[in-house]
Amino acid sequence: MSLPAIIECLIFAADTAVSLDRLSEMLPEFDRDDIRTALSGLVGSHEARDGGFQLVEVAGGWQFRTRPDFQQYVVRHVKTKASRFSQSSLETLAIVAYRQPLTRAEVEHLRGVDCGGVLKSLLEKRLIRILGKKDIPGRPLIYGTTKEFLEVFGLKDLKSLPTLKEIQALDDVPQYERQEELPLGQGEGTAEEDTPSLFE
Amino acid sequence: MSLPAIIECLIFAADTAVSLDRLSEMLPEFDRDDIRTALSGLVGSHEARDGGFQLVEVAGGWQFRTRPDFQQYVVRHVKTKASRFSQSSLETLAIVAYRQPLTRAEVEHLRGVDCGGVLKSLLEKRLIRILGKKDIPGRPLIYGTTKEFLEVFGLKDLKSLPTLKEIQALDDVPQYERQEELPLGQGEGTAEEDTPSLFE
Amino acid sequence: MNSGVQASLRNGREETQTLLDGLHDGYSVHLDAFDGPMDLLLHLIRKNELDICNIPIAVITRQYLDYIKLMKNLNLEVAGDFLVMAATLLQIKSRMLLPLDEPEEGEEEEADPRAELIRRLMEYQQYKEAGLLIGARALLGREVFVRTCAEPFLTAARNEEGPLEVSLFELVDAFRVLLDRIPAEHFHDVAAAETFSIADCINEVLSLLQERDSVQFDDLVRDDFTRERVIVTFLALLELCRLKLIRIFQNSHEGSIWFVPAVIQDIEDPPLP
Repeated sequence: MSLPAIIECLIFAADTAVSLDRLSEMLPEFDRDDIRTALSGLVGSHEARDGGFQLVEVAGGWQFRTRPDFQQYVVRHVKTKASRFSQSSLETLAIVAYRQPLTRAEVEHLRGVDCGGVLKSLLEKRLIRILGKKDIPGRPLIYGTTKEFLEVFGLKDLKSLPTLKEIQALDDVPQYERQEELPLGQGEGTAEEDTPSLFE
Repeated sequence: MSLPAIIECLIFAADTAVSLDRLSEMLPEFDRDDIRTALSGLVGSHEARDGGFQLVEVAGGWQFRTRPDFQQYVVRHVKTKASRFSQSSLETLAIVAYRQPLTRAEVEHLRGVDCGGVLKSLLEKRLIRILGKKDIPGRPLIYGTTKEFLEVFGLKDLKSLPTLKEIQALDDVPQYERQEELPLGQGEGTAEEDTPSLFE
Repeated sequence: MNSGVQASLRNGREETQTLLDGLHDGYSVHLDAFDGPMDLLLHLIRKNELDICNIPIAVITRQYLDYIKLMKNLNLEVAGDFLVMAATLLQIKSRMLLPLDEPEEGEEEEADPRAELIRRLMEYQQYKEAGLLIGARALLGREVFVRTCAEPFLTAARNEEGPLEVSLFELVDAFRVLLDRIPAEHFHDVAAAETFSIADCINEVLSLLQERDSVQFDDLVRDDFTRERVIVTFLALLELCRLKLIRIFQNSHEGSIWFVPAVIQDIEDPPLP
């Protein structure tokens, strides 16, 4: 029995992603480096197979998963989980993921809206978790993301989150177009004429 | 996407063995004979791979299974497998955590069921411990949580345990919700005159 | 065209147009789509193709307030968060109308009243886009699937030694569910509790077992039960057991407790009329 086959078997039998640590723990008779090498060999050979599923690195471990482009076939008999995430869930998740650990007040400051309901539903979905309490007056709860978050979104680890875009990319309209119209000085004056009437 | 890969994907994602009938039903765009051929090709190629799992024909269809001779490795999962809490353990643990120190009778009073078994298993898992005996007739044992309990939940101390109120606060609306008429109250009348015209 | 439209055209460009666009899309849907004031502001900035770093505050404020007004006119509930932002915008606007003071010591950087808002908007924009990117990934259980067929050998072996997997939230939530199930007042109004005899309860359990093959203990003890009723149910179950009418099962240590009718169990092959 070859080491790659043993590892393949272990990962296949597991119900969640299997980390290198766990593999070495389960295979004390093998060298950790050998396990690591065998792993990347396995990933490569499954990729080369070009079959219906592949070995992917996710949530700090390895797992066999179907290839996304086969979705149309799988859904013919596997019930898919409900809908995609709402914009507010995704925004909140992103904030928690990039800024963790952080408090509800910090999330709300960034989003400008109450986030209690969203946080609670993310807690219930086990996508975020309570990490403890912050050492500031009032000792508010602090939140972070979970392993399930990485699993659901197919992320290797938190470092593989998409890099935050720089702001200049806000829109692709060439600079000159807006420049002429809206220098603040003049714009201000004109606008003044009709805006205040709204609040008198 | 090749037919064998599609079939492989379907069998992999299914929760039971998949029969040829079921496959042709799910893949009406393919010929039944082609599906049959692809299937035996798949079985052969997985056998040739000589990996940790194979495609086997079991009662009622095809299924991916770990190879029987690897069983000694598969069972190693058990040792390191994370065990999930049952609802009753979780409830009992919660009661002990939030109401400690308390007696078994007090736990049972709250849960309305016998808790001897659950308490014993929590003791074995070293999540709770016996703090002593209560100075009342019968001198019942009193329970509290352990250091391991704090470790499992990643808590610094018992004070970091989130309270019920804090979880319920997630449903609360923020305070400023009340300032209903902030800028618009006065504007209402005048605004009527020019705003609607904007949309004609 | 009336004066209102002209006024706004004169001042800028096509804000009216953009507002109209929003309306023609079917406004209620469109308005609901704004995920808070920051989202609305970003939308306005994009629609007007403005430079986020140099927001013309008057234009944005007016359009923002128009939207809020529109929501009100459409009888949509305007969340407090939107009003807070309106106040912020108005405050910034009024501060920008004031002649620029001599830069005060210690806060030269903040001379622009818009600075804080712009910073927040820029940051929000980042997370919003990151959220969209994350949401566009192939999701487990939707686009990507794992093997759902559990390894038979592993499911059988439940392990007591391994690491524990449970979250703090689940712990608190378990406590909440428990307390919700038995409200405090029920401890005190035993006298007022309905008179429900053990016999009644036995009949109820038996009729339940005619409908289904098995009943879970938790199903029998309903949320609204008084403590007395729970005890009566329990005694009824004990009695049923003694009479060998039901059998009790527990699949796993600490698992749910199940009741099955003793008769069906004996016949082996369940399908009874």
